[in-house]
Amino acid sequence: MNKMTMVEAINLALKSAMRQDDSVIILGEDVGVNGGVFRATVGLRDEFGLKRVLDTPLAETMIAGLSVGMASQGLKPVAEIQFMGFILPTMEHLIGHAARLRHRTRGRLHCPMVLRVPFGGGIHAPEHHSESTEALFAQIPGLRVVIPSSPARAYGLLLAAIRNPDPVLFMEPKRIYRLNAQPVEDSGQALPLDTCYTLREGNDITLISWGAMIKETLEAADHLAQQGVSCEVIDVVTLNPIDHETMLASVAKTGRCVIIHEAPKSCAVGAEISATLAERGLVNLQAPINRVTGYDTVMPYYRMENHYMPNTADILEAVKTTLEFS
Amino acid sequence: MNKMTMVEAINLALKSAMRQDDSVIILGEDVGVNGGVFRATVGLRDEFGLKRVLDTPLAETMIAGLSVGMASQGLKPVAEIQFMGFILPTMEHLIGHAARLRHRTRGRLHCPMVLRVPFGGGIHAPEHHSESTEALFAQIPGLRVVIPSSPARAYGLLLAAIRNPDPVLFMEPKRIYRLNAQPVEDSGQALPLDTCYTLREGNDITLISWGAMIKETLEAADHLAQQGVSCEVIDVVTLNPIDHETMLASVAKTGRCVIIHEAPKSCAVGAEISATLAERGLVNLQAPINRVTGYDTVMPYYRMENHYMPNTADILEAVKTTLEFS
Amino acid sequence: METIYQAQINFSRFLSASGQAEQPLPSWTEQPDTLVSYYRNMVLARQLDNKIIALQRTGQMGTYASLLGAEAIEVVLGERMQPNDVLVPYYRNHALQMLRGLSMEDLLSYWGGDERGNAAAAMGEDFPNAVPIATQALHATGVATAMKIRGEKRAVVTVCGDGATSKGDFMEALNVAGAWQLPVVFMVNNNQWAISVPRSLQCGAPTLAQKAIGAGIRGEQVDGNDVIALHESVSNALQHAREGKGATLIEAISYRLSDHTTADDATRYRNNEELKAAWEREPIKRLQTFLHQKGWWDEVQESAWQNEVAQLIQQGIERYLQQENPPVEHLIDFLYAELPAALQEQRARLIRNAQPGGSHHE
Amino acid sequence: METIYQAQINFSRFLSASGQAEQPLPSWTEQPDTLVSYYRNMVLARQLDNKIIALQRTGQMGTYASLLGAEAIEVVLGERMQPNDVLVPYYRNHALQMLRGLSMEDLLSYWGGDERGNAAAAMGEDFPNAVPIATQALHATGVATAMKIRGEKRAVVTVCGDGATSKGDFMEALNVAGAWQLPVVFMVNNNQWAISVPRSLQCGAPTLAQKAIGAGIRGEQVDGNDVIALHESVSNALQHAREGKGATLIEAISYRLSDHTTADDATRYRNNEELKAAWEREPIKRLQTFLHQKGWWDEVQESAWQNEVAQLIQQGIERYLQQENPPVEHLIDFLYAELPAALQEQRARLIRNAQPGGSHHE
Ligand SMILES: Cc1ncc(C[n+]2csc(CCOP(=O)(O)OP(=O)(O)O)c2C)c(N)n1
Ligand SMILES: Cc1ncc(C[n+]2csc(CCOP(=O)(O)OP(=O)(O)O)c2C)c(N)n1
Ligand SMILES: [Mg+2]
Ligand SMILES: [Mg+2]
Repeated sequence: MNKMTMVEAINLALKSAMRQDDSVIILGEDVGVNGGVFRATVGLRDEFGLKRVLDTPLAETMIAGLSVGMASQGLKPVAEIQFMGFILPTMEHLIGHAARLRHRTRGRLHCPMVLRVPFGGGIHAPEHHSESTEALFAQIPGLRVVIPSSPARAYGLLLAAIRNPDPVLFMEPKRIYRLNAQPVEDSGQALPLDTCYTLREGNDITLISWGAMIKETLEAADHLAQQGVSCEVIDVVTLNPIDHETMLASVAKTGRCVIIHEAPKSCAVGAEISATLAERGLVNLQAPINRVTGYDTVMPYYRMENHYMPNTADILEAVKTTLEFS
Repeated sequence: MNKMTMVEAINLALKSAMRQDDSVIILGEDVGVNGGVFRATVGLRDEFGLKRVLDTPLAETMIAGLSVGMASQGLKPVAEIQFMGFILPTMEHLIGHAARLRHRTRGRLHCPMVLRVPFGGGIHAPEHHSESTEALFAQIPGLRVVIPSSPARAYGLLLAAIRNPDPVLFMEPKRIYRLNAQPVEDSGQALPLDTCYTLREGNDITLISWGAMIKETLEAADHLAQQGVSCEVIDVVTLNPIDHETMLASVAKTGRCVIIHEAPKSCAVGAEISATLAERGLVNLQAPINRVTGYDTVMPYYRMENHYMPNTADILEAVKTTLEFS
Repeated sequence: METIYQAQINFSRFLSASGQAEQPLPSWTEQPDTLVSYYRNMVLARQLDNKIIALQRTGQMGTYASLLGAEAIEVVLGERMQPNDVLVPYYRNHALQMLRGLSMEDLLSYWGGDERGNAAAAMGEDFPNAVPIATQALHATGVATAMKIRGEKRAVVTVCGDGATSKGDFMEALNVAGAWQLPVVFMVNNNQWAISVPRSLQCGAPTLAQKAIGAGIRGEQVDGNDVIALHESVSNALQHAREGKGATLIEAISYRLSDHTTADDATRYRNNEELKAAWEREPIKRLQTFLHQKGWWDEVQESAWQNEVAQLIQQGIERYLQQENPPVEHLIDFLYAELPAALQEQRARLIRNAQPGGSHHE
Repeated sequence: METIYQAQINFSRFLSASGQAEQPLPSWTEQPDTLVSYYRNMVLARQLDNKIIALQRTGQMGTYASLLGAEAIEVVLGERMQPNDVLVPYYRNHALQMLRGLSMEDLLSYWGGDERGNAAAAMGEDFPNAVPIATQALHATGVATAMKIRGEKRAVVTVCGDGATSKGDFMEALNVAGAWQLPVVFMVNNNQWAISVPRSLQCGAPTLAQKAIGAGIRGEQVDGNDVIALHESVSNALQHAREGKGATLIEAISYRLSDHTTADDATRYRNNEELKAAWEREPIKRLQTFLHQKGWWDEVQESAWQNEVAQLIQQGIERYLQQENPPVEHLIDFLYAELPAALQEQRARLIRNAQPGGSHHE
């Protein structure tokens, strides 16, 4: 099995999906001969031709609206938005149309589209290129939001997203696009959606995260293991609809929980998880849940971004506070 | 003092602000001779003329972008978006520019604009006209989100929003636009932002809500008072930045809390409040917090909207569960 | 200074406001069938429109957008489109949607606040109404892209108002339709008003058709009260599209003879002279005069058809009024192909609350 | 069929690619001052550009968007605008911003990842770079609306690329500028590429200037490598704006001689022949030839100016490299006019974490 990075695994999943299903169409800015600004679509135009890999004019609203129209015809558009900061013009179409086409036609039409978008900080990118705004989308009824955290999961989850008959926002944590290559088999096998992935079992505390922060979360768990603290690490993966049951079960076992995400704290997905854990599992909580997050401010331009990004030390500190509570 | 409805109070506040400050400019679709689809801007064009009341072409992105440009020049644009369902094209400008102009220029420019938008269900409106998507906005660093729940507060809060040197999304609960007229004095006095309003003091349980649902919340509180249950009712009013302290203090006193909102449950503002109350006030909680909300689905078209909207009976049921918990 | 590009916008009309031929008519008008069919469908459209407004006034219908004044555009599009074309409509295309197969009770059901009105199998691949202005123009380009990828000889028709031409979606759609030579017909029902905002405030250009120029597609203006001019323009545009030659923007000059919707009162912002003048140009009377002159239509046919239409409408309304509410679980069941586990509890609560004794039982 | 509207797009060039006058020159070119000033500023722009790319390659600078090939557009706008006009730029307007007052170290500081580069008082009312494509066009119309409301005789200039003309914001901005006769100059730097997407895929129309037609504003094309043609076009457009006659769209034909940014590698998608041909048309050499012919510039002046520029740049870079990090509380302090109570604890944590022993101390 080849070792590959996440961005390579994404490319492989796209190829696999396109080979297996003629109705899968790639579109977006620079996805053709250039293979995408992050090279996720490299080679697709050569293999599948101009009719299946469409370089669009520069207009994100158009990319989303076009995808809705294509999807209504039974195609499976997989559109790329270059950076999360530029996804905002798609929202009218995502919320008003993509996510409700099946609902408002009572199943007569549906919208099997995927919007892929790299997100998050940590790569010293220009202004507006490093946001983590998953909470804008995770709250949209009818829109699935899926975030992988390893090459192999990126492969299997992207296949699942493409095969899913409903619209999926597939958010790619670009900070780990090229970190930690791992063996990925081109099996054509999709991984399940709508379920948390427990990456590590443990008894003392539950650490919940997604995307690039899984890296720091696992680092913290390693570190804590050496100190004799056993962490359960949960990768939420699908942020909508969200699998609260796995998290509730884990916290019922450990009694303590830290949630980690890069997005600003207020009204983010961490809030939903924390609220639900306390509402439905209050009796199990041996300590207050703790959120380790970005600040409630604009994602800084890169010179200062390290001050914004939650890091392993922050997680360790939060775990310490949580464990010491009594 | 004249009794007036909320929409009349809003009209009065606009007049007052415009009389007092030449730089206040009204813009939007149908705000001129028509006085707005809900009549909130009625009479302004006659009094202040075509240069201060601008009927724009039909383009919400443009309305937002134009307002940013005007605000950078020291004007105070007060733009109307006709319905919350049509605010989505403004998001790139709200998030990427309005909310960060001061920040990214380190104070050289700023953006004193107000976007007014009616929201919520219950008036048998067409599809896409009844959404409550405040959580999309409350999570945006740098954007204030303010929601009044009575005519007098609408007057004072709108004045505050207009005078505020930063961008404010002023969301108007249209279901109560014309309910319960009350005396409103044209005092020119703004009310404070960034703070919860405690509408009713009580000891047994804290009910937290905002906007139109304050009506049902107060009804429930009345009903409960007759049964000898004393409710503290908090109107959050400013959803960003959010005043957690008032709510924490209340729940520290009552030990129990129900949060009520019309928006779907998942990742909404109720989640942030519930999470924070449990994280920072765990020891005070005598029962799990309960959220009474809309369902995690598309706001139904009007024939079935009553099934979606939380009502007084739902609140009473949640309060009962919360009080009975032990 | 060198002129490197020239463009022009043409306007066409065959029948004058008083129903006289202004120029030689196309040969298909020598047979009565098409013109009589247009006439009959316009009469149906208008009577139904009146009835729906009456229903609304008596509380049996929600906010409704009248098509009064747009009948010619509706019936020409409806009769010229092929069944396998796709319609991506806006909220004022009731007659067009019915000519595409939508039943009267499904139409009424939609405006009566029920999404089942968007569900009818007879609608085929057509989109439901776009409520957010101009978004449909982009869906149309997406449908057209699918046709183009598959090499099909079909066309997409999308309709919007004059106000909609100011919104980015519309202009982005024209642009991609031009860049990719997509088989789309963009029909602009320029009825002179966007709620209270007159056409003159939407755009500084003398025509809306010229927005086609910047996108490199065909653009033309046509009298939207003249079925013959519309027929020519629409037929050409559809053929152009089906032959793979690209998109056309047709600006049909009409007039919104009604209020914007039943929630609007146009007397607040619109002067009565203008409205009266517009009634002089309306499409039905114009065609009727022409048909009378030709001897293709007379008083007897008129009253027979009016009666037939009245009956059809009565039946449609009765079926509509008899519709039961949909099952409450419909509020959740169609959100995803399969109900996610996360929604099971909410679905159960929805059903429980709707039952006798439940908090939402009526 | 009646033609109701006609429009044309003109193209202008005075200096050929080899620096020869192709037509009678405007009288202001009889004096050396303006042309020499354009030349000197273009040389500065290009040297600085080179140096910034070198800084980036050595890890002292972030991702940077080169202006190589756009020098003529930059200097003409920069010198023709009045101080009280407002610039609403995009991310490729470094020389223009400097001519408007931005210091070299502030420019470097911005591209070095520091928002303080947007803060310089010398920028006056000018906007910081718009990173989200085409959004600036709408801000420009807003600034112009303010000027119009106040009855000021000022103009707004906004710049974008060819790719940006496909985005709704740009077209909505043209439209409102036309509807309201706003004092804006929309400069499109048509450098033929939007990252890897060629001009031909953006739009099916032969010129981008003709997007003006649909909005009812002036539109024209100009050789973007010819300072004389640009000078004429920009001066007219600015005067037009200041006189309250409305907006102009200028499509300047240039070529992106660089990669899209330092993060891009144009050899992946662009052929070398095209690039070589474009170098034959570039603006600096062209003007230099002309000035040499006129006797207004020679080798001696050239090397003196090159040296002076090199020094200026060296000093600017040194000041940039000496900049300390901003205080960490800047991450929060400028979000609102006054720090909301809700953010006090986060601010304290930010400061604590940055201190020795804190989780973010470096
Ligand atoms: C994005 C959006 N903004 C605002 C509205 C509210 N609205 C509904 S119809 C309308 C006017 C539309 O005018 P026009 O495009 O001319 O179509 P007409 O109704 O005249 O046929 C407006 C502003 C909307 N539905 N969608
Ligand atoms: C809304 C948005 N979408 C995508 C991008 C990413 N992006 C940055 S520059 C660029 C190409 C712009 O091309 P053009 O407008 O021709 O300007 P140029 O860079 O060639 O000067 C793209 C797609 C962005 N910055 N903003
Ligand atoms: Mg109209
Ligand atoms: Mg370009």
